[in-house]
Amino acid sequence: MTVTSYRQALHDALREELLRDEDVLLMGEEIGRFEGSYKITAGLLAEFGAKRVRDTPIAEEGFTGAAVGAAMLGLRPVVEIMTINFSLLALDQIVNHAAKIYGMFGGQARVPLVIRTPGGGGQQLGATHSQNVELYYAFVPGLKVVAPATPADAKALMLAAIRDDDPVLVLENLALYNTSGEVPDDLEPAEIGRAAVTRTGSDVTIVAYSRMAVVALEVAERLAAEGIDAEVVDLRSLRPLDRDTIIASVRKTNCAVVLEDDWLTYGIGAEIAATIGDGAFDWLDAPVRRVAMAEVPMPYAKSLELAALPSADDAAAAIRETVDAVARRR
Amino acid sequence: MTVTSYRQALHDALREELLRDEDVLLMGEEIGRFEGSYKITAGLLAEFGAKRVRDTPIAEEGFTGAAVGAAMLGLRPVVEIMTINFSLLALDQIVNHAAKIYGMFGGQARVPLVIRTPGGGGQQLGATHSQNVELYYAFVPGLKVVAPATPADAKALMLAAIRDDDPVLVLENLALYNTSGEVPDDLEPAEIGRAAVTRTGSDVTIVAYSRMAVVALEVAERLAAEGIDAEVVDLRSLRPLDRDTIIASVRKTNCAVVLEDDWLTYGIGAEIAATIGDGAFDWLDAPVRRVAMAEVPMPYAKSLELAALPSADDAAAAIRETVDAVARRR
Amino acid sequence: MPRTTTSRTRPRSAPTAPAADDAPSAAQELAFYRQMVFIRRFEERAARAYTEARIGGYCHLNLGEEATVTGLMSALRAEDYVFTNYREHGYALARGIAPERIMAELYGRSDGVSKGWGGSMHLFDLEARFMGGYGIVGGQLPLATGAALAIDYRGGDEAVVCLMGDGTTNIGAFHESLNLAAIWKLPIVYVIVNNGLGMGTTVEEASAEPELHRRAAAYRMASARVDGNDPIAVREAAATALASARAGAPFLLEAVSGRLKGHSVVDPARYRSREEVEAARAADPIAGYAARLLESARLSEQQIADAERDADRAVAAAVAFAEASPHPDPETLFDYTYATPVPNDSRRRPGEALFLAMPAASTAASVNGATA
Amino acid sequence: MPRTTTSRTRPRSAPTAPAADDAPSAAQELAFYRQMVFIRRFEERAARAYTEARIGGYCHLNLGEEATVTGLMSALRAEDYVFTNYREHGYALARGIAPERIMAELYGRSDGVSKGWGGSMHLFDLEARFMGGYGIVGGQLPLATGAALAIDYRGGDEAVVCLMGDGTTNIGAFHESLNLAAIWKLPIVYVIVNNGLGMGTTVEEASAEPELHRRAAAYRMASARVDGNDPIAVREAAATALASARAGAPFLLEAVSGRLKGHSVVDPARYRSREEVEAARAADPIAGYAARLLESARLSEQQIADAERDADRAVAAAVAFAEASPHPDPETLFDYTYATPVPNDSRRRPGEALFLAMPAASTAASVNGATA
Ligand SMILES: Cc1ncc(C[n+]2csc(CCOP(=O)(O)OP(=O)(O)O)c2C)c(N)n1
Ligand SMILES: Cc1ncc(C[n+]2csc(CCOP(=O)(O)OP(=O)(O)O)c2C)c(N)n1
Ligand SMILES: [Mg+2]
Ligand SMILES: [Mg+2]
Repeated sequence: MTVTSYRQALHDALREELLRDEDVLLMGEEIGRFEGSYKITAGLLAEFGAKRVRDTPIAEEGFTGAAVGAAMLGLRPVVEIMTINFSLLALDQIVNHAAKIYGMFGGQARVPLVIRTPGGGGQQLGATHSQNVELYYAFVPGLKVVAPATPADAKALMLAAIRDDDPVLVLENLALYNTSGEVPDDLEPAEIGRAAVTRTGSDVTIVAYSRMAVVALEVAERLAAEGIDAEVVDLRSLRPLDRDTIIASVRKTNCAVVLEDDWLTYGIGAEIAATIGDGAFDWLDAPVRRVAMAEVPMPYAKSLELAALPSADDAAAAIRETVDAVARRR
Repeated sequence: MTVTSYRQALHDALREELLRDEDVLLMGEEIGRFEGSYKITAGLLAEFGAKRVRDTPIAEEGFTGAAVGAAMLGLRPVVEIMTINFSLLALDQIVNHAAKIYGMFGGQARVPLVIRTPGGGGQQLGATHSQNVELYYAFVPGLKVVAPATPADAKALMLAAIRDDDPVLVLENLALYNTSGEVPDDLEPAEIGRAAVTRTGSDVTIVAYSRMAVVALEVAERLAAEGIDAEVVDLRSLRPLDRDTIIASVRKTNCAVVLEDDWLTYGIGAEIAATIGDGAFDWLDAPVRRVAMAEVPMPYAKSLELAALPSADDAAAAIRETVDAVARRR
Repeated sequence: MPRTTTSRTRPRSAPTAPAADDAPSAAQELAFYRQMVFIRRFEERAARAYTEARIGGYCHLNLGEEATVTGLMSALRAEDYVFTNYREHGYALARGIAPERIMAELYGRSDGVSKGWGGSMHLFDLEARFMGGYGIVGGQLPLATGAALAIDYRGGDEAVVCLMGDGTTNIGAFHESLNLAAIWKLPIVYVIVNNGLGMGTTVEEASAEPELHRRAAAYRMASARVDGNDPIAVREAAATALASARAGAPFLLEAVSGRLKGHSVVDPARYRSREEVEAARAADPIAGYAARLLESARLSEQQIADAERDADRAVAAAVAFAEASPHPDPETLFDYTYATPVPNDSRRRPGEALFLAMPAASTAASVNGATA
Repeated sequence: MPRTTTSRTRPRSAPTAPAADDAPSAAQELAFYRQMVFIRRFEERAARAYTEARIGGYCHLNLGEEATVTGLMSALRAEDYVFTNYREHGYALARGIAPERIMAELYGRSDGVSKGWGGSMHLFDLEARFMGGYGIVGGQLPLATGAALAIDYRGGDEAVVCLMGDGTTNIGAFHESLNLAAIWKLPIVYVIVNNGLGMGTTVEEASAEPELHRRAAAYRMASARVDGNDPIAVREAAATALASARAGAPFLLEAVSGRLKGHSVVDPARYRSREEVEAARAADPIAGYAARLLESARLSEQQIADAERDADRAVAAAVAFAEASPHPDPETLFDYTYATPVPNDSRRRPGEALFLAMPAASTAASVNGATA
């Protein structure tokens, strides 16, 4: 076990895979000489050279698509898209091509591609640079989408993503890069498609992913002091979605709150709430609450940004109200 | 009242607005000399000239963005994107620009833009040409998204969209273009943001939009013969979403089935089901069923396409099972 | 995955296609002619099958482009890769894929090259290194560029040929791809099959530089324009372009021909004037080539008749095969979502419930049906 | 919306900016110098405020580009439109927007040009026809092209100036936009502010044609390259370009200058060699311009001192104004989602329930809070 930052864990996974497999290469804007906008790739150009750590022009559609094509010939490119906001420019190559090529040609061509990209608001980056649009990928059959919340998961899921023969989008998070946690030294790749119960509890299930899965644990600790024993489910994989783990938890706790950083209406939490309302219908003692971003383009001013983003306080209040609602109904 | 096709209703709305307001212009690929891939704009180039009915190169991002810019200066461009699949190439201009410009600059610039585009599978067009990705727009604050199911709504919502000062995406549907219905001669623009109860009933609520709202009515008629009295809610607007109308219906019928042509997980129906599970929690007597496309890239072969697409039979079966589930729980 | 090219030093593989300077022999000319006729007949038969509703979706034909198709494909080596758009039947045929399997794909049958999953727009065959027809205009350009990157990465000496229509030169992916190929010196030839039209929009209306090959200048890329109605000229130009690409200088080649029919089978092309249609017909590459060969006695009437008869027979056999091939089994619907099986993959059919109704036990039911 | 330009016949409006052939007067030269100094001081002060955490988000400065900014903006008429990227403080200042309101925007205050909603990357002022800084690389190009389309549609004789960085010429929107402008003959000048770098990537690494103005050839568009360190040369080149654009021939202008600091305030630019940094400093446009003017006695030491003092005072006033300006009220959070009010617009705060808890009646509660 070593205490490592989320940033370092990602870096370590990339470096280990570059060492392990010559078919792995990194591509993206400013990942080489600049060492990455968020420094995940620091030092890798110097160590592996420009063939394997490839700076690209500003051309998200072009270089992401080129990575898809290279993957079709058996390379294992890991593309960095600087933030998920810019991935919209590459959406056609990801959704209409990477996700479709295996099925559309009857299983002849595999696309062992990884797209790494951070989401996250809260940095005063304004409307176009603060979006959480993982939904756009989680919605699409043919893609796999993972969203690690901890350094250990960041590394284990990145290893799995690189070794997977399908296109995998790894959702990182600006606000998590500097967080730390224990990472086993001999960490194995994770299994994509599995959620994890990161805290067991009996009173309420909190479902979250990425940054909000960290907030969920904080809030659960805080509420424990008030006598509310929360279970936390960290989704880890948005596609496939591990419904069994969510439902098993809610059938035990009888109520649930979903925390998410994206917009509420049609957001990731909608599927979670719908899933719970269906699979735990006869167990549910209160409506599933969703704590999510206000439905506005993210404003720059701190006062407005704070008002728009879901906070730990918002989460705690929603959980208390849900536990109360259960009590009133029993 | 005149019986008109959905295609003709759209055409009539465009023509009337071109006549009414000199600031209205149409832009898109092949809308002029070719008269539109689906012939919505037939005859309009001849009548209004190339200045107002403007053929564009194949450059979805460029011409959609140009329409946004023209709208910022007060024109009212109506852009045709040939099918919603190709809109992914323009997503950055729609989501990062059209939707953000009003808010990001503190309300200084309006974007009175309309994007018309058909969704819909079932035409054996294969994985990249059969998607229903309205979710990508319905998710985004700053956009309005309407999805007419009938010729009258197609016309009334198109009129409203063109006169609205915000960017509005009008979701058309390949399978609806040849359907017909009554259109009042003096039709007024519809109010965007309102659902409609298109059939009243007491046993179950069917929620749907676009093509599936038509299927919903057919299925409701069929089930009426079996003694199941279904109420049908046609959403008409995906953003804003008229939750009140959905909830009022389900509080009356105590159960609901959602029909949608897109993929189930994270699809539009997830929000509908989550909304019902929340707002009608104490009224609901069975889980909300969702009838949706299988989660695969759409195959070309007819046998597979039929297996992947939700059918009226699927819908009828799900409704029957839901009504049964209510009976078992009562 | 094609892994025959993983050698990391540039192997000088034996050329399997004519080198750039080969003069065409009579046998080659005849073979070219026969191939052009065969593509013509195949496409005409496909059009018929479409109007008979045996083929669905969209169906775009190479009618009028047969010389370009034949000349281009003849310049490739077996180990080269081809990426193209949805107007690709001819390329697949010329690349040597069995016509039966192509026709079966158009019919959406399980013996089709893409097992019925792709249809007319999405032919694919790994063995032939035919890396796909693509339906999104411009979508194949980044992919092909990436394939060339993979070749370069591994030090192979294969090349990639990436086909596109004239209208495709106006889309962003064209610009981004050519720039990438040029800065990275990739072994790729981009070929603009200029048939004068997008759907109904002309090159002059759509492109501010209508001499499309000149757009290569924006990337300091070598380029050329060739008469797409002359298969020999096309082959030579392609050979030059390929040699350049293999030497690390990507190339933009424009082949100018015509489109004899509508954009797709359903398009009556009313937007074209009678003169335009006449002009296209007058430039018919097959008639023209036949006339030139006949004139210099390098082709006989008998050979023409033989070519037509053989083409008809082969096409008829392809249709018979396609008609006999089974429709894909709906049970296979979930077979091609993922290459690496993954837990919790959804295998729910449209009408199926996500969860079992009123489960008896309080443990979670398996919710996604069988997992992969 | 700016509706002063709705006249549908081309009005010959009086020029409000110097015509192309005006030789610069001493007064103009002094004004240029003073503006360049002012921009420099404003940017340096912004950097300080950023490191003091008074400004948040990303903050990109025009340090090293002051001559380009000044020369370009001086060539515009008041009714022309400007679209640019996130590196735009200088342009906004030179366009005449009050520095107070710009600094207040950087501070995220309610008196900012964008009411605190935009920040450094998203300055906007309708009166100045400053149509926005945009943070998505290339995003402004289609928008600016569309603005030019609107002008042309209405027969106005305004022009649009669309700024971009060198790195932006590699993205698809560049290609699509220039092609549209050229086929539609729109009144627009695209200006590449070539500071030699994307973030840390050089022009030569990113662009296969590093003489970026030459990319205009792909659209048969006129183009030129100008020394971006010489404000007079920039103004003249811009005037020529604008005249061309107004006459229906869009133009691509490249102004070559340098970047004195990192990509944004937080970037220490360690990837630059000492020599590169020295070279950029040696080419400092302000020092260079001052030296030239001093040499020919068109500028005095006193005038330099005055310029610096006045700039410092104006910047200090801007900071004072910004600091005094109120933070936007969280109550205004839902004020700018839509321009046309719409029923059922969500006005839910993050922690708020969608529905009232356990409503008493069986009628639907109002679910979205107050509707617009
Ligand atoms: C991104 C995108 N936009 C629009 C279309 C619709 N479309 C299909 S083919 C075509 C014309 C293409 O013209 P060209 O590139 O010249 O190829 P050709 O069909 O002439 O071979 C269009 C607009 C599409 N498939 N993809
Ligand atoms: C589409 C997109 N990709 C990447 C980025 C991140 N990014 C911001 S500025 C920049 C470099 C731009 O370089 P250039 O166009 O030369 O402008 P400069 O900053 O030098 O003025 C990059 C890559 C972005 N904002 N948008
Ligand atoms: Mg063409
Ligand atoms: Mg730059």
